[in-house]
Order: sequence, then C-alpha cells, then structure tokens
Amino acid sequence: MTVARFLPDMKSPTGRALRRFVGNPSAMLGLALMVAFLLVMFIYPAVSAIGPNSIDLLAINKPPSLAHWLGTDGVGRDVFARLLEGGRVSLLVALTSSVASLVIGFAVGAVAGLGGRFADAGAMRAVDVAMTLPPVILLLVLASITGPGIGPTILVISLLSWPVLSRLVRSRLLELGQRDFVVASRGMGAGLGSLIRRHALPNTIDILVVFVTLQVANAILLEAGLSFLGLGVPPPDASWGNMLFAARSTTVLTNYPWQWMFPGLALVVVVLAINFIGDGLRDAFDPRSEGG
Amino acid sequence: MTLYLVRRFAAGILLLLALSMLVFFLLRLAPGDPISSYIDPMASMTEADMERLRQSLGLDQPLPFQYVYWLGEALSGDLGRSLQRNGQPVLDLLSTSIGPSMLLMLTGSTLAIIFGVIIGIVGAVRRDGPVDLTLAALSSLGVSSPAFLTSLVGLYVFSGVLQWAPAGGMQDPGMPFTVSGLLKHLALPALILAFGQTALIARYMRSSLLEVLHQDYIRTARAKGVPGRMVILKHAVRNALLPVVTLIGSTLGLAVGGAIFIESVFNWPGMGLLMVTAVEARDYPLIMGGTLMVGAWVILANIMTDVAYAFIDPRIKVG
Amino acid sequence: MAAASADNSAIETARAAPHSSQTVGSPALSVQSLRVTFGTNQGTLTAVEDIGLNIAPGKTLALVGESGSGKSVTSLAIIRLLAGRGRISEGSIALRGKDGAVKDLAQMAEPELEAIRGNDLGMVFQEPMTSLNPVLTVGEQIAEPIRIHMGLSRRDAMLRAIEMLDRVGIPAPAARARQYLHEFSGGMRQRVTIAIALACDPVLLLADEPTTALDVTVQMQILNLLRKLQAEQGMAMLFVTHNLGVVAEIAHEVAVMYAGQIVEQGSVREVLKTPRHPYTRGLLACVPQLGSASALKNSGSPLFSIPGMVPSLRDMPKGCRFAARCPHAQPKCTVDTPEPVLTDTGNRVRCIRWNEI
Amino acid sequence: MRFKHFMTAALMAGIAYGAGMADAVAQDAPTRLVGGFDVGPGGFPNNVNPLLATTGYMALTLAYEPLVIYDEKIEKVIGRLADSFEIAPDGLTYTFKLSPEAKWHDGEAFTSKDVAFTLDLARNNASGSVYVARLATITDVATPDDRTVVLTLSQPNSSLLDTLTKLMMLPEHKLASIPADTLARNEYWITEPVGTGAFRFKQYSPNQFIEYEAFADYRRGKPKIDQLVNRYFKTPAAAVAALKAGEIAVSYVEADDVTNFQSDDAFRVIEGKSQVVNYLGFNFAAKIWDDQRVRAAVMYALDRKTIVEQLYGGKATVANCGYTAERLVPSDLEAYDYNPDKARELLKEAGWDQINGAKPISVLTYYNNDQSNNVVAAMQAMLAQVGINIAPRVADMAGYNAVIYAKPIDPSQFQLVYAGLTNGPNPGNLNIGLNGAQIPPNGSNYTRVDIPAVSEAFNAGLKQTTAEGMDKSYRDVCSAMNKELPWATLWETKRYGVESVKLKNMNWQPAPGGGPYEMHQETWELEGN
Repeated sequence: MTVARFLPDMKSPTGRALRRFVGNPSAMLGLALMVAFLLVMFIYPAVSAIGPNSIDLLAINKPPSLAHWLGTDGVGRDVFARLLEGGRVSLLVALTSSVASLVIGFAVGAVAGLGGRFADAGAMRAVDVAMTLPPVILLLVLASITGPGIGPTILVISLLSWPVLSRLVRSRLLELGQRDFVVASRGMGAGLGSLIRRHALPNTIDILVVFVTLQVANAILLEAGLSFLGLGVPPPDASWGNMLFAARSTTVLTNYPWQWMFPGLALVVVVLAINFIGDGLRDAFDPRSEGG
Repeated sequence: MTLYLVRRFAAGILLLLALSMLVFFLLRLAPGDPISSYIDPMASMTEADMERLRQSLGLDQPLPFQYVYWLGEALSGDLGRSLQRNGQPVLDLLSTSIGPSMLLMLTGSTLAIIFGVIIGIVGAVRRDGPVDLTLAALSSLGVSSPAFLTSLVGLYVFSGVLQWAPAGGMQDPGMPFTVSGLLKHLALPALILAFGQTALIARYMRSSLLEVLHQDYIRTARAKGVPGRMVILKHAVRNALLPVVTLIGSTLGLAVGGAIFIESVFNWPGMGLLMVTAVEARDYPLIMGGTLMVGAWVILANIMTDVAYAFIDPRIKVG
Repeated sequence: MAAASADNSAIETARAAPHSSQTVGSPALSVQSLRVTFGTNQGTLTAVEDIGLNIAPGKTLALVGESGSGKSVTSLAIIRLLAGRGRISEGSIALRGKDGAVKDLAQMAEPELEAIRGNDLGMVFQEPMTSLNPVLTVGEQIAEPIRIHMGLSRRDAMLRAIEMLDRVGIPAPAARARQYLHEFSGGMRQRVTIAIALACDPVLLLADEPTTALDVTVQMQILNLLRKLQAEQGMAMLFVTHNLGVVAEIAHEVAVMYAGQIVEQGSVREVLKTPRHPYTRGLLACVPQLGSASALKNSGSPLFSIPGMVPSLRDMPKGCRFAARCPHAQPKCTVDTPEPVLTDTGNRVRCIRWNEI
Repeated sequence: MRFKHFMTAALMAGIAYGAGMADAVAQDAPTRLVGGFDVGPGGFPNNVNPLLATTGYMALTLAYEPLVIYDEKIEKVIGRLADSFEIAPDGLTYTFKLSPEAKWHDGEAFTSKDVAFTLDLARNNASGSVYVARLATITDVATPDDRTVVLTLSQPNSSLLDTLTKLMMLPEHKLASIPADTLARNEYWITEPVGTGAFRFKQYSPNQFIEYEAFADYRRGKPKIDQLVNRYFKTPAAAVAALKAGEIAVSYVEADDVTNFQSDDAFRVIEGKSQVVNYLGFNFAAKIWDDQRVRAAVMYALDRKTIVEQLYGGKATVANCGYTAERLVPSDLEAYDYNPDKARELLKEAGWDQINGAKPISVLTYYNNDQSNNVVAAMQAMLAQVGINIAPRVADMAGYNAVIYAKPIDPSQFQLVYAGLTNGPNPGNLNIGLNGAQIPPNGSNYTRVDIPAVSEAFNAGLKQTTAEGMDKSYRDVCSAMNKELPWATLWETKRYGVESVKLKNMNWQPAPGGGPYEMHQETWELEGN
C-alpha cells in the first residue's frame, strides 16, 4: 500500500494504529465516501444558484433532469439542493446525539460494570426506568415543552438511545472485571476513574464503535419519526428525516420515487461509510490484530 | 437464584410505581387534555360544555389527589375506564391488545435473532470477503430504513401489487378465526419488524464473534482437531452470544415502541396502535395502563436477559 | 532471561530411557530444513529457517531459546496452527502416525490435518487461564477430541475423560468433570489441558512452555506428571521452554535456538555439560549457581548476562547471527551463514570456530 | 435447534398459503360487502354511540336513522323516519309525521315515544351528548299521538333541521332503564345496540371493524347485501392497499392517492365538493391584524390561482368569502387577484414595519400530510416576498385545541391558523367560527373575530325560515366577509372516494362529516361475490 509508506514509521501505539487504519482498504473507502459527502455538502450550496427552499410551482414533481439533477418535490424545490442541506442538518443531529448518547451510555455502563454491586444495581434500575418509559410519550412531552427544532430534536434522540448501550457496556465489563489485569490494577489502588479510562474504554472500543455507527442511522430515523408527531426538524427546512417521511403517501411512494429514494440511498451510503470507518478504527486500535 | 428473582421482581414493582408517577405528571405537561381531543373544530361545543365534562371526569382535582385516586384504583385491579368515547374499561382494552402485540413482537424478534445470528456469523467468518461486504451493505440498508417506510413499501408491494399478503388487520374481518388466516396476516408485518432488528443483531454478532475468534481457547479447539465449522458453531458462537443476548433482551423490550409504525400501517390491533390512539386522545387512564403493561414487559425482558446471561456464562454468578 | 531455579546437580542425574514398544530407531517426528515466513505490510519476513530435528517415541526434545527466537513458531508450524499470514514456505514435517504410516504435515490439507490434530498429535499451551473455553464444562472439553477421533458415545467419552482427569492427578474427577474452568486453579487448568492433549493417546505431544505461567512448586508437579505420562503412554514430546532447569529436568535431547535458527543440538548431557556454541555457553553462564550468591555479592560483580540485543527479523545480519554478541567472533564469522557441523561429543553446532574456543 | 425449524416452517407455510389464497367463495354463499366507511375526515372510527358523534354519520346510518336527512344530492333536507314535516311561518313550531311501518331491529314498533326520549336524552348534559348547545332553542317536545311529534322553539333557528339530520333515533324501550350519566359507558353500545336502519349490529372489534347483517323486515325492503363490514384504517395508505388488494369495495381516498386509481378500470373515482372552506384565520387577539389593509395585503400576496392549478391540479375552487356555492356568492365580490406590489403598498400604508415587521409569525395547523405541507411552504414563500414571515407549527388535534382554547388566550402561541370549517350544506355552520357572540367560552370563534357587519349578517341569517330568505342573508354574509376579511379565505377543495366497479347503487359522496344523506342502503349490490 503506497500510502502507508509515506507515513512516518511512528513507533507510538496510535501511530501504528493510524498506519493500520490507513492500510485497511474498506476503512479508506469509508473515509473517502464520508469526505466526498461532506465536501459536496458544504461546497455545492455556495456554488449553485438553486436554494433548498426556493419553490417553483410550475415545475412540481419533475423527474431528474439537467436542470434539477435529482428532480423536484411537491412544491418544485430542487431535491438535490434539499438533499445536501438536509444532509447537513441530519448529520449534525445524528452525530451530536450519537456522541451524547455514547457518553451517557458508556458512563452509566462503566459505573455499573466496575463500580461494585450497589453502583451496578442503582445504575441498572435507572436504565430500567429509562427503557420502560414509552418513547411515544417522552417524544410528545419533551418536544412539546421544547417545541420543534434541531436543539430539542438532539436532546430527545440522545435521551432515547443511551440505555441499550449502557447494558451492553455493563455486560462486557462484568466479564472483564474478573480478569487478572483489572484485579491487579485495583490492587495497586486504581480508582474507578482510572479503571474506566485505562481498562474499560479500550476493552469496549468495539462495542462503542458499533454503537456509534448504528446510532447515526437510528438518530436520523428517529428524527423522521418525530416528523410523524409534527416535531423534529420543522418543514419547510429540509432534513433527510422529513424528506423520507414524505413517502408516507402512496402516490409519492410509487409515482415520485426520486423524492424519497435519494435521501434513503444517501442515508444507506453514509451508514455504510461510517460502518467501514468504525470497523477500521476497531481493528486499528485492537492490538491483537497485529497479524491482520 | 430464587432470592435474586424475588429481589429483582420487588425492584420491578417499585420501578413500576416510580414509572407511573413519572408518566402521570409528564402527561400533564403535554399540551391538551382528553376534553380538548373531543372537540372537533367543526362542532360547536361551548366552553361551558368542556368545563362540565372535565368535572365529570375529575380532571379539575389537584394533580396529586388524582394520582393517589388512580393508584388506589389500580392497586385494587381497576385501571379505570378509557376517556375515549365508548369508555371501555382499560383492563379489557389492554388484555385484547397485548396478545397481538406479543405475537407480532415475539415472531419478529425470533426471526431477527435467527437471521441476525446467522448473518453475523457468516459476516465474521468470511470477513472482508465479497459475502461480508454485501451483508454489511444489506445490514446498513436494514438499519437505515425507517420502520414506517419499510412498512409502506412492504404493504404496497406485497399486498397492493403482488397480493401475496393481506392488506393489514389480524384476520379477515367477520370470517371465523383460523390459524392459517392468522399466519397469513402475521407474515408480512413480522418480517418487516424483523428486517430492522436483524441488521442490528447481525452487526453486534459479527463484531463480537471477531473478538472471540482471537481468543486462545479457539486455537486450543483447533489443536484438538475439532473441524473448522464446529470450532465456529460450538466454541466461538456460544461465547460470542453473551453480549448479543443482552442486546436481544433490550431490543425485545424496546420492540413495543418500534412496532407503533408497523401496527399503524398494518392496522395490527396491538399495544402500539392502542398507545398511539390513546396519546392522540390524551386518554390518561389508557396511557397509564398501557405504560404499566409495557413497563412490566420491559422489566421482565431485562430480568430474563440477566438470568439467561448468567445461565449461559457460568462465570457470572446471579445476583 | 529467567534464572534457572532447579538444583544444579539435577543435570547429572541420569534418566533411564523409557522402554517403549515402538521400534527403536525410526523417529516419531522428523522435521527437515523447515522455513516459516510471515506476510506483513512491509513484505514477507522469515521467522525461522533451516530447522531440522528428530524425536524418537518416548523421548523428549527440548527446544530452548530466548523469547522471539522462533521456538513457539516452530511448534505452531508443526501442528499447522500458525496465526494470521504465517506460512510454511520450505521443508517437511514427517510424523509417524499411530498407524505407523509416515505423513508430511507440511503438505497436508486442512481436513486431513483435523484428523491428525488431537489424535496422533496433541498440544499444550502456555497460558492456562485463557486456553480453555470458559462456558463449557471441563468434562465436555476433554471428551470432545475423544468423541471426534475415537467415535465413542457421549457417555463412554465422558467416562474416558474422567479417567484422564484421574490420570493427570485431579482429585474427585467425576465431580470436577461437571465443573467449569473458573473453578480451577492455574495448576489444575494446566493438568486439564494436558488431559485434553493426551486424551486420544497421541504419538507426539507438543508442549509450548506449559509451566512458564505456573509457580515453582506446581511447575515441578507438572513436569513429574508429564514424565509419568510419557512413561505410561510412550509418546514423543517436543518441550518448548526458555528455562534451562526445566530442560535438565525433563528432556533427553535439546536444541538451542537463536534468531530463528538452531545453533546447537544434541543430548542433554552433552549440550549442558560441554556446550560448544558460544551462545549456549553464554546461556549456561547466566544460570546463577546455588550457594554462589554470597561469593558474587562479596566480589561486587553483577550476574553474568550476554551483551547486546537479538537482531530484528527485518534486518538479519549476514553470516553468523550471533557474531555481533559473540566474544569469540572474528571477521570470517560474518561472511557466510555457518552450517551445522558434528562435534567431538556428537552435538551439531552452527559455528565455524567451535573447536577453537 | 428444533424450535427454530418449527418457527421458520410455520412462517413459510403462512406465506405460501397466502400466495395460493383464492377466495373460494361458493356462489350461493351470503353476499358480503366490506367497506372503509370511517376513513378520512368524514369518518369517526370506533364511535358506536350516536349521541357523541361530531362526524362519521355515514357509518352510523348503516344501522341507525335520523328523523330527517339530506337528499341524494346533499342539498335540501327531506324526511327519513319522518314521512313529512312542516314548519310554522313564525319558525317556532315544527311538526313531524312519523312513518307507520318503521320497526326497531328487535321487532318493536318505532313510535313518537322514541323520538321524545331521544330528544330529551340529546338535550341532557349527563348523557355526554354533543348536541346540547345546538338543541338549546327547543323548549318543548309534544307527542299528541304515536305518529306525530311537535317541537316548540324559544326563537327561530334555521340550523335546527341540519342538526336534526345528525341526531340518530334511539330505542326508548331499551335505553330508558339505563341512567343517563352511565349511558356513555354502558356495554349496550358494543353488545346489542338496536336501530331502525337497513342493517343490524352483529359484532364490534376495537380498532378493527364493525360487522352488520341485513335487517330482514326493513320497512323499505330487505337489503340485497347479507353481510356488511365497516373496516377501520389507521393510515390512508392502508386503505389504499386494501382497495388495490380488493379487500374493501369503497373508501375515502386522499387527493394525492387518486392518481393510483384513475387509470385502473377496476375502480371508479368519485369526486365531490368537500363543502369545507380552507382559510388563514387572523388571530385578532394578537393585535397585528387589526388594520383591514394588512389583511387585504395578505390576500393580494397569495397567488391562490397558481396554488389551485399546480398543487391541487385544478381540483379546487378559489374562495373569496366563506362560500363558493353560486346561490350564496354575489357577483360584485373583490377577486383579490395575485398582486404583490399592491400588497407591499398596503403594508407600507398600514405601517407594517412598526406593527410587526420581519418578526416570524407562527401559523398553527392540524393538517399534517404532504399536500398541506407543500401548500404551507408555497404560501410561506409568497408571503415572504412581501415581508410577512410565517413559521408553520403542526400540532395533533388535542394539541391544537389546547392552544386555541387556552385560558387565558396566549397570542404569542399563534398569530395565524391554517384550518378549515364546514360551509355546507347548512351555510349557518360558519356562524360558530365568525360570530362575535361565539367567542370562547360561549362558542368556538377562537380567532376572536368581532366585526359587527359580519356578526349582524349571521344573526339575520339564523332568523330566516324560508330557503330564499336564507340564501339572501348568507349572500350578505359573503359580501361582509369579502370586504372585512375576518379570514384570508383560500379555496374549497374537492374530495375523493374510490369504489370497485362491482359495487352498484351506493351513491357514495365525500359529504362533510359523512352527511348523513339519503343512500338507500337497502339497494346496495355487489356483483360477483
């Protein structure tokens, strides 16, 4: 792999991890896709004249053409421009809420896994409450207090997604807690904080990475669901969620597929890219995969 | 073991109490109340009528009093009556809808577990091979397709156009109940519910299996002359299942929420459909009853997962 | 370099060669000019090369050397369980199976290998804590190879497993067979791995540093156990270790490895008493003698150790690989790689100046 | 592993069976009609109690019958359980002659006792009835004999007949024994309700369907359909799929979904006036709409013709006042054609920058489908061009009502509403939304319209007793609305239903609230099964 040769032969573990990551073809594919996506998302609007919200009632529901690469929607807006603007909004919502739920989920899971029986029982009961709260009600109440918009959407989605991660992290750390090196470092007086930082994090990196990759997609879908309740990103602003949501009418579903298929396709590609990057990161940071 | 179960169930009861209190007061924060859902802008219902209806339903009492009254009734087994028009007892509505929901969810989840685990194994064993990449793409499609979109596409294609499956409902209305009729109606919604969950389980299974294949005892197994396939199925998969069991337990619990879209599109008379109509009508007693039942199910699912976990992994002592 | 703990006098005790029914002479295992390479991002690297060794039935050959000398790679190559992109690029591994037929493991395809592993060939690993499956009972894990290779029913296989547990010295074997791994101590677990490896009465046992992870007393018990089992079952054994005391205790033959090559090979008595290769001599000098601690302390001189570092696989020096660290090295040593030569005492040494020093 | 095989096998059987499923219905089996009678805005799923019905009358008239009903063209009121009726000139006494052959489903005779009982129940708050306010003008109900009922009113009320078409007659011999305040919750409604209609109740499954069977000795002839099922659908898409799959024979269909059926000759598309006028309601409590020129500017800024042509495909009529029926619209109305420059001029004259300027104006709506989202987006873009920035806010029905009926009213929550109100067949229906006297708490004029000219025109209309008198006064209402603009009236859309070609004589129409109107349920026929 020519690229790997240019990188300095860094001796530090992150250096080696970086070189392994670069050497991993699928991870590089994922990275390339993401970078391409972000570039187009930020550069195209500055270049193109067609705004995401500029309507043209004489050109509604037109299939993809030279004028409108991906066709137009029900009010004549350019689907490609909305796809990009929607992409920015959806990715912003998805990434921030994924990271937020990652932090909460990991923290609760780690405390439960390593913090001893009482911390475990306490944390797990909190998780139970969070999981038993029917999402419909939480969505309705939180969103109606905070109203629609990107901020509340991120808050609602993060609050809904962390419990599952905390249970996964806890189950991994329960098993880990038995292992000698953890018992040993406890013996050397390592507090919960350093235990989490030095042992819990590296050993659950694979769960965390898989969670983030799945959570990005889940966040965008939740945002679409919010549109079902009239919340989420309010129209006329674009987001992949409310563009996908337009497909709930059978006519749009069958006669104007370009209006919902492209946001769906974009979402699948982004999720795939993030999955590849995630796998690449997990393999890169996994010391045992030296032979890989 | 039984001590552990007693303790967990006791904690569960307390939890349900806390949950009911939380939901009761949260509901009041949501705009609108049962009466405001009665009004149809077309109808001319005077403000006085609305006020009188609120009194008759006891909605004008102070909140804590209403909660205590509700709790007293609930403990005696009477979850009160739905505030929607024909005021059926909440317990009856819940008991008729919990069955279909469980059936849909358990079938969907079972399919998801079976297909998810298989796809996860194939993905890990043939890592980065063409099969793995296509499975990764398919599972990304699964993960990133919203329930309501897959339901609509599924409904339109399989029942509208191909007419393979009936268009929603649990049985042909009016016809006598037949198991084959039920299965015919159950097939499509269950497969769609499974589609999303399969992708989730497959991804976690693959990652967990890759982790396990590095372990030393896998090399020992091969050193024992155990054939390749058996090494994977008997030794690796069983260890890799541990974290996945937790995931399956949690998604089983959360499936009720996910089923809302599927139940709405397929008119499946389950808890999802009941809760959506209840929330739209701000039907407090039905929402409270539904929340408790869903809550109990999630708690049960979590307890079962932890027990199953301890059962599969001898190292984890229960409790 | 772990200091040998065994009593120096152990080297002298002669061991009666076990009388075994197999015909003396033709070796159970014969490895000829074996080379193992690993593919990496920077091209292929040779881990070990030109490995040649023979083990007669009932005999134990110790493969000794520092970590990274390639001794474990050699044992893993023999059982064809090389990790990742490791490959046997040259040489043959002739194993005389239970049926007497000699087969070259190097050329064998996976299905055939699976019939050999655990049956004609058993292996014990270094780390008892992680080399057994945590979720299966001990009995199941021992019974598994029995059912696969000997076709016994589930019940009979379990009986034999319990019998094996008894033979490896685990008390109350019937009860213990139903227990799980986390209920066993380190020593006990190693006994279980040995029971697994020997369950089908293999012709050859590969032991990859089985005692390294154990404390001294347990180490001794395991060595005695292996010796007892070898006497009973007459299997040949390749014992990989870095501990010369253990070599003295258990081995009949020894091969010293350095930087991927066998530098000296011969009977334990000859090699340990009259080492010919400078590296072997260095190794033995590092072993502190019992009772010599006070003398060393008074003279203020540190324990002896070989200066310098083992060369990296990526840039292996020309000629003798030990030259850089060899006190007797001369320019001619760095010209071409020395071939193993027979010495006066019957050892085979890879050094061109063995008789001048 | 055995369990796994069982489940997969069972599932495969299910699908395979589905594929091979042929409706093997023998020829002489009872004829069965399954329809979606409660789909769309005119439906009220799960409502089995006629006293609580604010809509969903088409489904109710399957088993029940009102005293009087709208005719086949939904224009004028004709007799149903009453063979004939007459109103005294002063509009204070109504006399109804009942049909002698009418019977209840359990064989009992239908008499004036039942009419009196139903009217008392409908005027009794305790029963939860939604008709109490609208029947308040009735002071006395007399039953001189079994066949005659005489109502006396406190004041003339031209909307009374319209209200009576929505009130289904209930059996006194079955319900008298049940206390009024427990009636709403009584099991009676879902076990053995009795009506006088062409079909008799058989069974009800919540959220799924209600099943009926033919009422053999129905006075207008035994229905040709033996079994009738009214199936519920939570989402329009589900109804469309059921129609396509041939599982239901008739249903309301959203305008978006009509294109699916137009080209399919197995179906008949039915188009009708929705009799609902869509409007942007100015929330006068927000004080920014007080100047009539600002309201006029909103009308000029909206290109309603292009929205109708492009977004509704021409399937709507522009409304310059509350009505579009020719008989109610005078010829000299201001057309408010699209004229953004005039709009900007008017705004500058009125000093819009000081009144509100570019501050976002929140427009509340309970419409949440594609078409409504597109329409709002188009209006938003058009209004933004003249300097009026609207921000749409969608809420579900309960949330919407909570905001508009909040005590005290909070203008910051909504300055505009995008809504609709029924303007027919009884034109007086708009009164509750526009008359100054109907401002909450005594009515549902939640946008606080208090324009004397408009209120007086409505009061005059309500007093009318003759059809000509009503038309004339509601024409005055129309010109008052056109001049004063209490609302920015937009358009009146068409609504659609789809029928299988095998269905005969149903006369399905998208009537507001489902009518009720004369459908001759006994003549319905379904070929081929």
